[in-house]
Amino acid sequence: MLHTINKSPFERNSLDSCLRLSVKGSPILLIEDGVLAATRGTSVSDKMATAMNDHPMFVMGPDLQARGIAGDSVADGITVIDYGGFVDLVVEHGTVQSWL
Amino acid sequence: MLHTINKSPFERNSLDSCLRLSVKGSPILLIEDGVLAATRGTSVSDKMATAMNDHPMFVMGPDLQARGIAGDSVADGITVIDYGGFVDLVVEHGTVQSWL
Amino acid sequence: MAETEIEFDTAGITKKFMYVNRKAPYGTIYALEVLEAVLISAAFEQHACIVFIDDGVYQIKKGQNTDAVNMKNFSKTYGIIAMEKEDADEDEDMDMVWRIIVEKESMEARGLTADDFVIDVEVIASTELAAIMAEQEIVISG
Amino acid sequence: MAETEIEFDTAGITKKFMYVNRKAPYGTIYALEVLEAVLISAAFEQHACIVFIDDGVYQIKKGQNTDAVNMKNFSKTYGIIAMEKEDADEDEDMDMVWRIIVEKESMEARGLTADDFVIDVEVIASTELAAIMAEQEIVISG
Amino acid sequence: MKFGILVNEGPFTHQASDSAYHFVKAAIEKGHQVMRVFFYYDGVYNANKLSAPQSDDRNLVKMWGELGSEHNVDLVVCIAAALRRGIVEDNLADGFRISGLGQLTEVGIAADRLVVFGD
Amino acid sequence: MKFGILVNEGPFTHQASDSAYHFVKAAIEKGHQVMRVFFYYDGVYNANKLSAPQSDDRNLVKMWGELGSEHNVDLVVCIAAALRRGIVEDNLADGFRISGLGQLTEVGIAADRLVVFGD
Repeated sequence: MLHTINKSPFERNSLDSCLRLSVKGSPILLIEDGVLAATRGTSVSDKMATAMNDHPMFVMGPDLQARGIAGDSVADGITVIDYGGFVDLVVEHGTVQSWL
Repeated sequence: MLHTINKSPFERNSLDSCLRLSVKGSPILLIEDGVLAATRGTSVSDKMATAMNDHPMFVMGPDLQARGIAGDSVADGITVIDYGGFVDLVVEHGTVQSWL
Repeated sequence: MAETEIEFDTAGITKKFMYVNRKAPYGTIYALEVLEAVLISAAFEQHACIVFIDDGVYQIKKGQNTDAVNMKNFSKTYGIIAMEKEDADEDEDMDMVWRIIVEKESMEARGLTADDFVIDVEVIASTELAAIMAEQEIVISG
Repeated sequence: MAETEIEFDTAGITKKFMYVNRKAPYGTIYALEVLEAVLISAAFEQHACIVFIDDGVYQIKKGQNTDAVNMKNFSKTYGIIAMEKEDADEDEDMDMVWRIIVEKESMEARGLTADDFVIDVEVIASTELAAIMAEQEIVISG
Repeated sequence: MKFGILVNEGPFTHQASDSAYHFVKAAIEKGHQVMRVFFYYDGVYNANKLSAPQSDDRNLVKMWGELGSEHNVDLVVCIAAALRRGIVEDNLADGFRISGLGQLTEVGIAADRLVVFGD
Repeated sequence: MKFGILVNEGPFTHQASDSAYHFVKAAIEKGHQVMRVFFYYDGVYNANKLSAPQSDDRNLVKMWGELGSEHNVDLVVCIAAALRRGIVEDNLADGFRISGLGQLTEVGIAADRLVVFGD
């Protein structure tokens, strides 16, 4: 199962709920305002680092670019992908759970 | 200045931002999903109790009723009002800051 | 001009659908429209897990009275879902499993108990619910 | 049928308007449409405090490139606001004070500094910003 | 006292328009004047006359139009927000008019209070 | 692989419809089939043919219609959600059709994957 999060971790509880309700090993993809969780040096960086012990973490490059977040601001261990990469993740991991 | 909060304190950061950016003594009115902050015995009850040391706290009765929250579930010290009471608060306290 | 109706062949296929409700009722309409989606899936005889997480648990809170906000009170409709579940449970010819689940942590954080709900639910802890979620084939969230 | 245009008398009145931006850009359109409201208020020669709080600070982040999401990049429009502010600052005949403010706590929680923004801003701590907010006559949030 | 109102959301997905409606009604009942309700962002959808809610649900488009006519409340739909969203004279409900964003600033200046309802 | 898509929000206020569009486009480019995009909740506003975005902005209503026609993607607007919001045959954009909510369940069953985009 692939989990997608499209909300800012500073504004909403989507990331928390996803982490509480996803099994170990299932990948998480940050899209739209959800990409704000991917930058290094923020108040949610520690939470993200812990999450990445249990979950492969991906982030949408086009959404990072729109928000002016340079590639070198993205925390280590997070894979930047594009829409094609999103499609591949869905194909590979089966059911998608969108944390709306 | 009257502050209104229309978002659930469990889902969003509106209550936190309001508390950080409102001067002592300014009243806070909980409306719509914001009324969920008013019930006793929740994970935000302590935060609300602290907030009420600095802010008169009001809650929209019609929104409580819609969500099935009985009057006796509302924490002590919060005043339940209706739309007319909302109007009176706006008249009395001047500018309204809606924490959307 | 109305376009031609298109139909896909779904005969004999039963999938595991999960409906995830995470939003409070009335502040937004999502609760009502997810409910309509759940009801329609019964006609297709699909498996359904209806789960209430986070503020979604308020959707099935007892005692909702929308007179003063003048909005449609849809909490009674959950009774229809409970009936659909009973039908699915009782009819041995029908391969259709329905579950209505509340996440324990979300319920407790809001000071609620299973007695507060308009329908019978399974109260399940997050780790177990995560495992159930991972088995689903379709997850619809609103 | 178009209705008659209605106008209110606003001659000679200058009020303190505050525009509160708390949402990230692009995920929702609020940032863009608040910006349009700020620009129009300049024509009325009103005081304006444009404040960026919470995820609103990302609205003025440098380096926004929307080519791949194919949405309108409106971050350059903030330059027009900065110009309006300069006009207000320089014209002594005009009683119009404009301020562009970022809340310090919000900026720091997101690992940003004043150098990260497309326009010059005042970085102000929450307690002081609360006092400024309390003096406003109109607060528009989107 | 004179009120101005800003509605940022449409008539179904969020409660904002409902809350604004009840606020305006209560203000009028208390003898206040509501000079103008300005519909911005998705709020412009409140003026879509083709809206047909279920028979057991409220019809905010109609309710706003009637409240406006009965109590002389100026219901203004922002032209820029409306064009984007496909609200034009052809599908504009009775009681509403389409005008510029300046009308929001104007009511902010002219009214004693501006109250914002949104998401 | 066969995809179904659910879009829960309109073409301006949230990015959901944009993300869904780019996902569908990328899936088709990779040789997958997108059987149906189902527009629910405020998503029905994506089919409002009167939408006229600014000339320097994208026009998702038109983009969806063209993508649907070119690649044989069934674009279905939920009739119940559409009626409430005033989307009817008269203002339905080219390439879309209005049908029942059962079409969402149906594509969930028929497709290999259903991906939801919303708020």
